[in-house]
Amino acid sequence: MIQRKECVAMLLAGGEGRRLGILTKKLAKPAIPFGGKYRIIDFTLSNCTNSGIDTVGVLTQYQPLVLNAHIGIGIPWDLDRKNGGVSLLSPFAEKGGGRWYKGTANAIYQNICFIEQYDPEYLLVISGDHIYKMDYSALLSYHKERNSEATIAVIQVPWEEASRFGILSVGFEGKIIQFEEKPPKPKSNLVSMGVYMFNWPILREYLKKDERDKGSSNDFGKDVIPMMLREGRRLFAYPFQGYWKDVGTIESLWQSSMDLLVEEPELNLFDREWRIYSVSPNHPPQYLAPGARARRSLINEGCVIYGEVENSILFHGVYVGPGSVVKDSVILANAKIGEGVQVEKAIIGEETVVGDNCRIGFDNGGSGGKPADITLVEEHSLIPGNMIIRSISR
Amino acid sequence: MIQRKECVAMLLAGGEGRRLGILTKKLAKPAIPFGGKYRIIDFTLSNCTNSGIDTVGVLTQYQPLVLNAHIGIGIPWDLDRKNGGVSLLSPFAEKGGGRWYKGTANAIYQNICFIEQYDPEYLLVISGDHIYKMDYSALLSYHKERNSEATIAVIQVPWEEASRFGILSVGFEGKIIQFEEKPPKPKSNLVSMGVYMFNWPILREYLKKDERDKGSSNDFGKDVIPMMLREGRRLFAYPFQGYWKDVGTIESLWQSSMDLLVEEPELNLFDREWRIYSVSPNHPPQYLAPGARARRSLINEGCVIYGEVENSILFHGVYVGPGSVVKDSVILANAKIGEGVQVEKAIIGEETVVGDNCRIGFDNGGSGGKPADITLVEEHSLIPGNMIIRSISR
Amino acid sequence: MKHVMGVINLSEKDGCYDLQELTRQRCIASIPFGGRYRIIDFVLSNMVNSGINNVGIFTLNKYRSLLDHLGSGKVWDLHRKKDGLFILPPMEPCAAEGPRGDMGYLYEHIDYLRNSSQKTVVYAGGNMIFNTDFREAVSFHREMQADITVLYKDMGMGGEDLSRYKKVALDDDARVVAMEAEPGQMKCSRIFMDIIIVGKPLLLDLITDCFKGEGRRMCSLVNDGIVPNLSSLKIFGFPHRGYLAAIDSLSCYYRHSMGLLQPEVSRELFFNPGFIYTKSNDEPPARYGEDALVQNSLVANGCHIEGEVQNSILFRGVRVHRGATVKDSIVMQKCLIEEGASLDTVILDKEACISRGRELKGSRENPMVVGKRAKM
Amino acid sequence: MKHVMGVINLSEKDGCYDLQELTRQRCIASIPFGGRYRIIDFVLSNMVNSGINNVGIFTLNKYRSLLDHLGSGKVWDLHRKKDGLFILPPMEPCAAEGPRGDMGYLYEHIDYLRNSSQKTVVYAGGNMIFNTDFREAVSFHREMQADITVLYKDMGMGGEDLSRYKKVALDDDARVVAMEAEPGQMKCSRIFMDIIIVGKPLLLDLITDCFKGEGRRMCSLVNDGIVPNLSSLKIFGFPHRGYLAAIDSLSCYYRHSMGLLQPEVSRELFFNPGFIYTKSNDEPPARYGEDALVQNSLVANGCHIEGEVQNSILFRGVRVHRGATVKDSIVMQKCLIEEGASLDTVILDKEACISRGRELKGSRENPMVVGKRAKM
Repeated sequence: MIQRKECVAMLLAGGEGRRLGILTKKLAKPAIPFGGKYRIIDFTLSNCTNSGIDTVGVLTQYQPLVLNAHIGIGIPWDLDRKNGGVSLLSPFAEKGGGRWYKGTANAIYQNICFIEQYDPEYLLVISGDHIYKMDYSALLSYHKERNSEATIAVIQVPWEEASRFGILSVGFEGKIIQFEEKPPKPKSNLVSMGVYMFNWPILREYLKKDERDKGSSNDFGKDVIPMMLREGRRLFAYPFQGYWKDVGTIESLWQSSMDLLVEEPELNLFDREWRIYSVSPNHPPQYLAPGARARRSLINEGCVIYGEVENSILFHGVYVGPGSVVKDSVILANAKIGEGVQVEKAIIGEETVVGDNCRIGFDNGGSGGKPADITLVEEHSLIPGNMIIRSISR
Repeated sequence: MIQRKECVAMLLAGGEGRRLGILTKKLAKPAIPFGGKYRIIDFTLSNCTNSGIDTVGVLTQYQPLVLNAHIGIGIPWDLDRKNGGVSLLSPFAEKGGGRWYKGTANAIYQNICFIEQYDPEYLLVISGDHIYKMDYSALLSYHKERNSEATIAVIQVPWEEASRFGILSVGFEGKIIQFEEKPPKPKSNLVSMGVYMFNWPILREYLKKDERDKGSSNDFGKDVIPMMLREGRRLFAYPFQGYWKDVGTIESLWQSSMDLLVEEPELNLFDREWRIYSVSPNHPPQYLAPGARARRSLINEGCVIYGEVENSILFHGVYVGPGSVVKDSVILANAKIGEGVQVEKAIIGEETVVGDNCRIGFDNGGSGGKPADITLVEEHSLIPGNMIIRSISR
Repeated sequence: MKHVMGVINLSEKDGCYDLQELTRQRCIASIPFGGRYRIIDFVLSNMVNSGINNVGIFTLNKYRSLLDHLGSGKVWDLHRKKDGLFILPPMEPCAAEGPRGDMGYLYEHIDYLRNSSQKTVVYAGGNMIFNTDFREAVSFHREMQADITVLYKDMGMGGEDLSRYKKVALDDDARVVAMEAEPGQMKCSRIFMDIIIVGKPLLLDLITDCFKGEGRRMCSLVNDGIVPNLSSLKIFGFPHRGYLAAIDSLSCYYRHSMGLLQPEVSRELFFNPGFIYTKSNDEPPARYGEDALVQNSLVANGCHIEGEVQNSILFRGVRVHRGATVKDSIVMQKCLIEEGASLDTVILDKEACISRGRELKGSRENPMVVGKRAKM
Repeated sequence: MKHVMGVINLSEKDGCYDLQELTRQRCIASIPFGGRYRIIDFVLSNMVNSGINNVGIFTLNKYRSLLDHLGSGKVWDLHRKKDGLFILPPMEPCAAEGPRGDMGYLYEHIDYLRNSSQKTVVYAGGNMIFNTDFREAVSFHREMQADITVLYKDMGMGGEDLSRYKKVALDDDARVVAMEAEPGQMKCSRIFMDIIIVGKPLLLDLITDCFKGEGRRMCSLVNDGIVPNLSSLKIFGFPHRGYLAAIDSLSCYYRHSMGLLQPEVSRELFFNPGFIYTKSNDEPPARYGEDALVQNSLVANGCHIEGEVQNSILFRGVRVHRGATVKDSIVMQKCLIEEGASLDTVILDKEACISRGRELKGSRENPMVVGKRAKM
């Protein structure tokens, strides 16, 4: 007795995120911690909830354990529902054997039966890799108003970055004329955000067609969207303004973190009308001791600070000992920084213990020249006292 | 912040159930409907809840859609928890590629990380294919009292059936001396029910060892238990008395159904101290019209009966038209039996519509000789009026 | 409908109704009905089926069994972090002072109303049984740019005695031109369903205005908020075309229950347009014995019937032994009818037990009621 | 612990406590404490952490904010079908007759107790703040084959004034030999924690015995159930060795709050032996501005601090503007301290707003309280 849903979301959370190095050794990219409290996937899941989309299939296949434990039955996002809610979808076997997900389109194709249970009119396809706040219900209204068959959310990026993305050429009223995946010489700087709204019955036919094409890589950007364009379908671009980030590298992860610390951050986490939900670690309030100092920083619950924290982000349960200075850094949950430690421009992994008087990261800042690298200390490390640790240039 | 659990259950729900024919075309065996209201897996899930085990991993890989939709987030079994609850575990990929579950032991092996999250002392391994009511907490007490390292629940079966099962030879105080999987000439009629209680740290080592053995089929009965016995581990048999059924064929499914209709059924569904939970279809009470007759039957909510129902089981929302007679049959959910129809010794699939004046199943009952076959009518069929349908002998 | 919230106010007139024994330990909204439901299930399921995610239930008295029934709201998918189900009991029920009347209870929890993000309110009482999708009425409300939309049902003439209901009169544009403050005055077949649709700002104004003056304690939404404003506000009427049962007396409870034995009536009430949700008790299918004879009856799961049942409603888990007969009766959850006992036009409250050979008989106008857990 | 249920009775002495403004719209159990919790979170989390799955909360007055806080019980994993969280308000709070006193409220819902499957009850009041695993006390209760085990805390001599607490005296075998019906008589440092462990059959007997006589209305578990039975029943005492704060006055609320600024105290209370759960408000991490100076303070998520905060507790979502100073104060959820405002030994209730330049000052014995949503 499953209820019909107007719009179902499929969230692609399979990303391996190879360029994120040791951060993704045990994590899928959507599970990477961000902003002192969140994992990257929290943004898209919260977008769904805040947009009134209450049926979300999360497609995982790579290292899903942390992601599965994080999402659980969907309580933080109010997605623990009797009808709909969040479903974790891994590949499965049928008569004739099982298959892993190939491209993005194939991942949806393999879950046609899941989607059909809800008999939706519209299918929203999103990726769990991106950080942004978007009202998908506005996207849906736009899609309906234009009588669109597929609508792609787009954003303008600096020209020099454009070739990393899918590039759109757009005509009258936002109609899409051309779509090129990662062209060496982009014709526009309007790029696809990987957010697609489809008329489900139409998409379903294209997925089946694409699946029959042995030469296809079964990818939305490379195969399905171009095929729909070739066949003259009504595709529109939905212009998005605001913060949007594909955190693909350690540098961009660090930079996006620092972006949160400016006076008026572009990504406002304090907006009560569009909360970002996450699992609550259930820690007590943070404690700043006499003599502690915290400036230009985001600090999560359960932290205990005796030293100084400047321009940094501390996840829950971090301890910073007396006389220590943490600067321009991101400290992940439950890390313990001993006494007299200096941390600068570093990312310290979960549960890592840094011994007294260590110096972590570039300590030569402000001397001009090439910007310093980011020092990454793996999770669960145990760093003895009096060590100096710097990143190796990548 | 996952809480520690004393005992975690892993429920193997991957069974294809080939001998159940068209019933398992779109269903895993644990998803097969039984008893007018349940699916087979409801019995083991309810056993877990009733035994106080609140952390259950359900291992699926074959046709999990119906099973996943049925289990959902575990609401009917009170397994929608923040900590623990029910988790649907399909195979997943790690760095180095993904794997399907091979044997039963391999399925557990692949989910070691899931189990370790709860740091349990004991692991209960059960199968979703069996119908029985067992208090696993009594099994656990027995296991602890004997200082056992692995305890296998056993039941006595008729000698002629014994060779279909794993056979145990038992010594003093229930200590297991020998275990043989499906021996052609069984030495005892004490068979394994496929219910195992393990000391988790010990099992974990054996799973790893078994995995390294290239020649192993990675099965508990064939490989892991014999290896533990060979190495002199303390294994005990836990004697179970009561109803236990492995519903492997259409005949045994039909027979177990009929077993529920005798005066004092061995499997008591009316026991308020050990309820079997299932998804509620939320239908109104059943309605028996003037002129209707129901005898020796189990009828679920939402049924509307104008005709006669005798010695039969009707799932929810079944309609039986005026002048129709349903006898010795199982009618699955929302099937519609028209007017003047005769149904005898048949299983009618979900949503199937039987036209007026049809005759379904063996209508020559009681004439002596070989017992009649069971007629199976597939789900979602549309049978025009005035047809005669009988089973083809299998 | 994410901009619409539901308010169910159980506080207005509980005292005026006469459900006798059935309300000794429960409020009307909590009375069992239709073999497995409670009266509140209907309005609550209607709201949920209409896409309303935020429902506040204003309770007054005897709502313990209601709380138990509603639980965490999971059955209605209202166990939410944001929005969901809110139970709003009176702040200090025993204080001598403080606002009273249905508006008074709203006033006490005006913060809840104010803080809810929705802009429109579907406001309903707790004793009406019906199945509707409020989306239609809400669209009507918006299209008409109404200040208030009142839901009514045209009961037709010549049937039921309508003198106990408040009636509404409309002009040709569906605008409400008259409405009864006290029932029994107007001659008209359109009765007020105790349901209105109203913008939240207006509702808040009506509530606060009501308690502005010194010493005002008692305020009724209809009498103080709607009736005096018929000309100053745009108040429209919207018809409900389906089944309606307003439960306000024992005989009417009995009559409406028996009405469900017409399959077309129960089909409409239970399925159209939406399903009615209720707490599931995880009972097995009903079991019919060798000699069972059940006709023209509704039977819930968990029943075990070996005797004879005619024109009756059996709630969950009822046991009818061999040789017992149940006729024209309503038998609530887990009652036990022993061998040879006989019921005729009787209402058994939950877990009553009728001993061997005992014979009970009531009349249609005055069905006999046996109290909860009574043993006779 | 599946054989143990929890009962939290908020009904006994609410009237005797003096929390002034803080209890104007809420019961004591619902007072915010420790930067993000409410007082009830402690006893409730203790029960859940001890493996108790069935908790009944007997409420009396002003429990709307408590209901809101508890929600569906999901935070404590108590949103269950079977067992879980039960709220039990008085049946007819305004009736002139009917049982009263803490035992009276139990009596009204005796069916809930009777129908619960558990055999042992952990019974607690609602104003004690502590962190314990009840499993120890329950094992003790079983080993001693006690009829009743009372939990006490040895407060030591010479510290706090203990005259307001009921005290217990034990013999060498931990048997309770004396217990105060009214506080202030015995000279002894062991105070009763308002928590007992008792077999359910005995509890049911004590309750029903209490209301057997004609006209008995008022019954107290301690005074009528325990004190008179010290010799006839086996009543033992079990010590709580950890932190304990009993909140019964404003100055004690203030003092205990400030006590949390010692990290070893708050560590013990919040983490040992179990976590304390509370409703999550999904606030982002706290944000510190360029000129923020925060020392010896507890700061909850969602705060945005640009001014100076010393020796204070800031609940969630507090905004402290540039140039504002907060000293020795407790600032509850979503308060706003504008530029240049200054607080010294003040308790701001939720959503209060202190305007630009305003200066407020109280004293340790008599901290100034600013009411909920006040604008000063």
